[in-house]
Amino acid sequence: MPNPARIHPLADRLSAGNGVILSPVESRERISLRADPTTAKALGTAIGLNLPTKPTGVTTKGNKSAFWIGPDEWLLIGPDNGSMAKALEKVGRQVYSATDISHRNTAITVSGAKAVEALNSGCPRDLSLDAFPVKSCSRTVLGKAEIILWRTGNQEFHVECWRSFSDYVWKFLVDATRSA
Amino acid sequence: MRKFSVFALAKEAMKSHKGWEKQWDNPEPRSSYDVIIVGAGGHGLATAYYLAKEHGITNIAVLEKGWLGGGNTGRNTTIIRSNYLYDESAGIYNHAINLWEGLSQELNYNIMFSQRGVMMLQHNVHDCQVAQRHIHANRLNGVDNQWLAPEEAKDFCPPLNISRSARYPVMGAALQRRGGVARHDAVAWGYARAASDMGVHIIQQCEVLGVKRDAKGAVTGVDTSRGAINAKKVGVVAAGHTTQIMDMAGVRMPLESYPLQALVSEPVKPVFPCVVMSNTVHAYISQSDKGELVIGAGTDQYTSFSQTGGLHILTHTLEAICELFPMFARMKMLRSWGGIVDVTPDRSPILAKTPIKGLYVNCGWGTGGFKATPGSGNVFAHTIANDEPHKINAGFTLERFRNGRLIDEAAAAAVAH
Amino acid sequence: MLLIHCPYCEEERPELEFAGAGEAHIERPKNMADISDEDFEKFFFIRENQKGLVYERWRHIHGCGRFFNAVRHSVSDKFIKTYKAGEKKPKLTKAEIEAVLPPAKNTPANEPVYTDGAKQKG
Amino acid sequence: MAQSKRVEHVSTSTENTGANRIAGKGRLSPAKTVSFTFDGKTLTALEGDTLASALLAHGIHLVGRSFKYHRPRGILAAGPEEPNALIDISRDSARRQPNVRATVQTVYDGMIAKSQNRFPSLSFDVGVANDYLGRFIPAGFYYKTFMWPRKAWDKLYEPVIRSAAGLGIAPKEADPDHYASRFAHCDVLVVGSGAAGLTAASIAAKSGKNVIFVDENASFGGSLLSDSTSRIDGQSGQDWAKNKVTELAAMDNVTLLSRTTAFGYQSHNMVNLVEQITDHLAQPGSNLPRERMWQVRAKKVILATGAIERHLVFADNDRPGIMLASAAQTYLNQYGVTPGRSIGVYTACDSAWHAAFDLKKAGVSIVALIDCRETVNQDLINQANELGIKTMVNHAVTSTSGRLRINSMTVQPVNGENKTVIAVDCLLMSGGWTPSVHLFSQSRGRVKFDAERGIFLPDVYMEECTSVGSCNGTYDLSDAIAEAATATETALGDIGAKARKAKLPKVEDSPSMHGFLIGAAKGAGPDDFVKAFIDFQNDVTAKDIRLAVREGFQSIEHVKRYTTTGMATDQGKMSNMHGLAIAAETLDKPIPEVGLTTFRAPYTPVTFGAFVGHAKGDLFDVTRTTPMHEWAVDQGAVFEDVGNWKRAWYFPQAGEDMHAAVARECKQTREAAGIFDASTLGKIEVVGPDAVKFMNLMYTNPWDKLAVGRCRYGIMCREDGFIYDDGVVGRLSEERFHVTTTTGGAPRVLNMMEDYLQTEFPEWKVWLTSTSEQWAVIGVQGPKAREIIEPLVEGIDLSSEGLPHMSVREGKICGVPTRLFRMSFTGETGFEINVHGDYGRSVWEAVWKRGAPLGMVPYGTEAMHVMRAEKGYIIVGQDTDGTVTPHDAAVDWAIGKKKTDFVGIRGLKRKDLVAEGRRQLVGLKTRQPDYVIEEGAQIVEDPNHPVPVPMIGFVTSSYWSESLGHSIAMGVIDNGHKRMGETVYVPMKDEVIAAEICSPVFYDPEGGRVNA
Repeated sequence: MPNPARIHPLADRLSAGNGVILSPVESRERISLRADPTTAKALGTAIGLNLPTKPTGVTTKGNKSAFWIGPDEWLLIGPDNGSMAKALEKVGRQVYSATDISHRNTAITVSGAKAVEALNSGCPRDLSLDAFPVKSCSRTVLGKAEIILWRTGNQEFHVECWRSFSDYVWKFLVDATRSA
Repeated sequence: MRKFSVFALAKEAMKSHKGWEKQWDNPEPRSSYDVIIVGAGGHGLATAYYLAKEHGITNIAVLEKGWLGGGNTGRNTTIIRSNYLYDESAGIYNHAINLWEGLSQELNYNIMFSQRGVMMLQHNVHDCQVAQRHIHANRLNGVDNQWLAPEEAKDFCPPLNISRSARYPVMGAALQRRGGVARHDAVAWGYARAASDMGVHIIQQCEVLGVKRDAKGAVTGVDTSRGAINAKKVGVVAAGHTTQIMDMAGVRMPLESYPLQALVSEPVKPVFPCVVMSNTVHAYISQSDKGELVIGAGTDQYTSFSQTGGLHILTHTLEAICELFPMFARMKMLRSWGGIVDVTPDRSPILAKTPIKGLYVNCGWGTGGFKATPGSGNVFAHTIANDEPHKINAGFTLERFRNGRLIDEAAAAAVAH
Repeated sequence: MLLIHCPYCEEERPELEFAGAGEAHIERPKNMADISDEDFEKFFFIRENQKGLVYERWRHIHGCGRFFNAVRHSVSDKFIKTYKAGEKKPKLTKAEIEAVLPPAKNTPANEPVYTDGAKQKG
Repeated sequence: MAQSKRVEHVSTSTENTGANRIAGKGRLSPAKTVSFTFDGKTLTALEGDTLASALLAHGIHLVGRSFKYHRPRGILAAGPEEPNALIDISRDSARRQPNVRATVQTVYDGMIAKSQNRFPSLSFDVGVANDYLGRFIPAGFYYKTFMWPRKAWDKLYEPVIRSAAGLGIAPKEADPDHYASRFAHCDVLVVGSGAAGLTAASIAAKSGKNVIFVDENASFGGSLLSDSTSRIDGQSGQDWAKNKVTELAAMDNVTLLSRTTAFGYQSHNMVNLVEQITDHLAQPGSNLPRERMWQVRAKKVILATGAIERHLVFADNDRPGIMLASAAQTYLNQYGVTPGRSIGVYTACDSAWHAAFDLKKAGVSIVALIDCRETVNQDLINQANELGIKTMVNHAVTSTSGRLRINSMTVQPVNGENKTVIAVDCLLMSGGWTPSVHLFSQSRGRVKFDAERGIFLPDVYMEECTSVGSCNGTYDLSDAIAEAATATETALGDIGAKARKAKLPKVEDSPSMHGFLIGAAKGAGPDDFVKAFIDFQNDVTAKDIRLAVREGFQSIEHVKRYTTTGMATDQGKMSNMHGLAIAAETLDKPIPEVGLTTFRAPYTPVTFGAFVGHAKGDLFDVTRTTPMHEWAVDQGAVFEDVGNWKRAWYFPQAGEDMHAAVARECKQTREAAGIFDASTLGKIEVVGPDAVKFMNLMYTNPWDKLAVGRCRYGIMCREDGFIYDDGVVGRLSEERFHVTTTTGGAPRVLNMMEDYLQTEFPEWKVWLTSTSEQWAVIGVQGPKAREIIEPLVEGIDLSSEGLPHMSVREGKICGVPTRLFRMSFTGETGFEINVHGDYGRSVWEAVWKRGAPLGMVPYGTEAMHVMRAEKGYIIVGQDTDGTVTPHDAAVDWAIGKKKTDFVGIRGLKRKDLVAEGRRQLVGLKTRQPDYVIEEGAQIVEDPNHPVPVPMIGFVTSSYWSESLGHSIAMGVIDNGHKRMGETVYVPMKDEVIAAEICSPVFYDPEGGRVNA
């Protein structure tokens, strides 16, 4: 039997204009990793990526990134091949929780000269480069949706949200772009 | 007391209104009274009024730390209705409505009770089920409340958007025609004037600093910023500050005080004929006689005595208002303000005796106390005068938080599935 | 809108990221099943509700997700400090407390402070 | 002679932009004109005019009618404090805005302006009858009358009062404009752009810190723009301001926002701004938002909000043509317009003298300058004499005349009766200045009263802000600049910025703002028949305040509420001090003891739409849909809202109503199979060595013995013992549970779990992760369910032995991973196929493709509700309502009797919760089998009991059961469990329904089908 089609929640969307480009992020493997911080090192070793230990911290190696979400919570994002989950399965006697959320979350790339303005239309955080430099990440809100905001460049952000919120987040950013 | 009437007004007009007397006295406190009421809001003043009028107790002091009617009485959106679910709630709020209907005449003070109808919108299947439950219970309790289809709701309130494509379309409404609004300040002033006329002392700028008790624990009076005042009975009607007063008597309360905000728009010609409430999208709106749209918002998420709250709370309400009435998006907020509401765990009031002899408490009205004012004062007066509750307030005890016999209107509307 | 220092994120964040979670330092009894009605009432219903310093809980629900505690003045709404869940009530210095006091009694509402016995004219 | 030269300016005024233009004055270009209409008449204005300046240029003062007496009213001010000139402005029928202050509305080409609150016309308004009846309707008159007959209030009095009140007419169409919002952060926010604000902004900007600089007006410069004499560093005030602004505009770290009002000061230094973006444009692009709401969190706020001039309170001080002196100065110096040709000036403040000088120098006749002060600075008198202005010091204007426009004023010595009537076409007045402490007060700072100057000033600060310039009582230009510099340097120091000590500019020839009068001037009574206005818009006069005090209203809050003074759209910006002073005088108390009204947001009225911002239409609230949503849309499903979710409610086929569709869906499911989208249910992954311990705490059930691969229906209570949520829980491994919750309950259940875990049991090794959206859930129910899915499933034995009811396996379906639950909410053989979200739609379609030929139907939430009710399964929130215990709901079998702790264990033992006779869930069979009771209907024992009828319960769920061929219902009834077989009654509006109490399990009570 052929594998069923995989349908991205934001399939076929694109928005560009007025200084902001919005594009859906392709499918990725995502893991919600929960563990005592003392376990972080071993877990990081397993997936080949040091887990950040400071608030808003992000570590990246190749196409894998780890995000500090809370003192015992990391978001792992990697290539869509299940390799991180497999690696974690082999960790052994450490006590932790790794839960696949590849399909729970989806993401939008927001870039352009007015990316900050568009985001600040609904995100109450200080997104100046001083306060939220490139390679920082945090869970926060955008309008009425919860997002995880990851700054990937001076004018580029990765906005992660739950799949059923993605339509709202997308439309919000389109509306915000219009008047940014 | 000089009777208010159109004739008196005409007569005064001829002499530059020089003949009007003070509407209430500002006496110096005596050293002792039969009853002390702590708090000169609507409920406290009504309590004093009914004690005097119905129970013949006129040697009363109503103590107010600020100015009478300056708390939640003067800060609410004046919605009056009685279509509550539980017998206890329906009982007291309907008792209040019955009193509201003759209150202007009784007090000889036009409190402008306007029975323009309160319409509660329902936006989903669960809302409708809950509304129907209310309507049936109300009917059997003798409380008017009727179901309106969306089109009927729009007929009753033409600005209403009943488009099926709205985010939360209106699926119907429960209408209480006897419900409406009143002029909040006038309620406090009317009771104050009538009570004062019967000899009740209303003492403003008098803050209660302690509750005095005898060796057996019974109340003997209060200490105030203007000296000690004795009384064998003390009724606490202090809304957001109830915890503080009751603490002075050693009674710990199941209360939390939250900021509650409201706002008005600029005045416009009549455009909104009734009161509309929507619990689902959080909007409460009517139009005042002055022409302002009067809009109630929700509480903040933290306790506070600051009488201010976050603007995002008001914003949330305005979103709902503009969703329900898209033509109001160009209206302007003129004024906003905040009150301090005392909330009980089951969102129902406490109107009862306390474990301390001679100490009575009337509190916990949360966001909806104004509508109960006459009923609350009336049965609280009964409770104080007879040292036992009226049958209408018998369920609103302090003990219910111990024995679990809650009156949980909010839980009854629980949203789930 | 408040600005709240999250002791886990080590940063001040806007109130929109937080959910208020009620009074702090109410410990669930270890022998829950056996406590008296009175103790249960105290645990579940009775609240301090102080006009002044309040110890309260917040959850950084749209942030790190952690519950934590705060000391705030409930008239000025200013925080003295926030601290992690499980930590004891902090010792507060006089200066810390004074820094969050509202200007004076009856303010900030600028309540009138009129006195009695004044004559009236007109 | 210099003077005659200036007179010539008048004759060169631009012809069609108004006869009162004065050539060479103002900053507008005579070359650029726009046209607009006012009450239907087309007029030409200069680009940059406000509506007020354009009307005045054409000699139009009469622009409105007052609220209560409908008195003719003219333009009084030149700024946002304007109480009278409220105009209805429209672009088209949907873009119509009532109550716009003509003094701040920029005229654009094609603008339609209409006066308000008049009938039939502005110059003849029948409402003016109220003016003649004025003596019968003093403050608070309505409290004293309209009480008889009782019914007449609603029917007669109130409608009449209402239609007379109100100003403009509310918009009638949905607003087509859009609005934007922006959160911003900065180091220094400077509010107000007069000399003090400019100085502060400039110093802050040069420190390199981020600065936001706002002004409510179209141009930066504040009062400098209207000031014709001051020289700063040798430049005119305007040039100095312009240069400063140019400098600031070029800096990256500065955001300049004009037409932007700081209207709210919130906790922790957040200031709300509203930016006007299109209301002054003739052809705004459709992408431009009309307004933008800014929420600015600033480390430091510098308030340079200036001061507002007050009027003087004397008889008939409200006629059109009577205006603030500073306003006239603004109209002259900014717009090149004179408000009259023969002007009287009445003042208690030096500043009005300068206004008179400016007008006189521009060639306008100043008929007389009356100052009620005993003495006035001799320099001013000398200057007046030099200019040929007649001065009358220690005199007062005690009345005026002129119906639609002032034509004369009556002047008397302050201490005498000798009346002089002087013809004028305009009267300028000044009672001195009121510092704008609004934002400071909103920031919860405490003010103090400066009795010598009659002003309230910032005293104790509560937020990180500082006041500079005239809002701080520092009126002198040089002092204001110095104060702003020092305050800004201190503020910068506080936030760790290095500020170079600024060199202060040299200030020369700045006008004086000395002198004031608050309260009633001569001619405001005590003759109580005169109308000496305090609050113009609400028609509150000095005698109203006196009456209020006489009637015992002593606090200013009482006075304000009784008289409505200060409660109009201008919020008392001009009137508050007068009201306070008159109340204080009447009470014979010092002003501070009467109190000052607290200022609340907004400073000036703010459009609802600006608050709403993006949150309208689609963005009013999040709409959550499942991966299979579009399939259901394509099938013509009708949806219901459950929380934020859209759930398929039923799937009507052609010609079917809801009843028919649901009956068919139920029947088909029971006979063949049904497919149901259960994706919205909450899911929580509970993982860790202490997972069982945790489940034991959170749920009433015992979990130790639940085998891996098995499921259990769990009940969750709050500590009070009432049911909070429920759901099926599957055990995937020793340390991993897949917990489901109700759709609406998902967030709060997770929050409550986290709460216990983090704060009560932080040492437990267990973690919670929401997987609600990781999994799409496809319910396949019915006798053919197994047959349908079997060929699609790999690695799971679907037989009753291999996968008994209430079990879970991990395997594959259609080649993708699944968590396959054998469970049922219908009473039939059932499966819930959990697949990863992105595959939900495809797997659904694969199942559909298999099932449809076998008679499978899609069913919605309504059919789901019917089928579960047939089985007696409860729905939390429908059959329970937050007052129902597990015992009440007859699910107490789900309580672990041997457990020593779980959330709710103690609450459940409370007296009332264990009492006899509680309301308990039962089934109900109507005596008339085809009668479906309304949900929510109340249940009684004695339907003939008079009202109030004692109620013993109510119907929680009620349906037509197509499968059973009769109606079914569930309800909660007092002592219900012990009343099986009893008959109870359901009184409807027109009939009484009899019903028998029965078991709530109507269908397949033995459970044969579910286990098949």
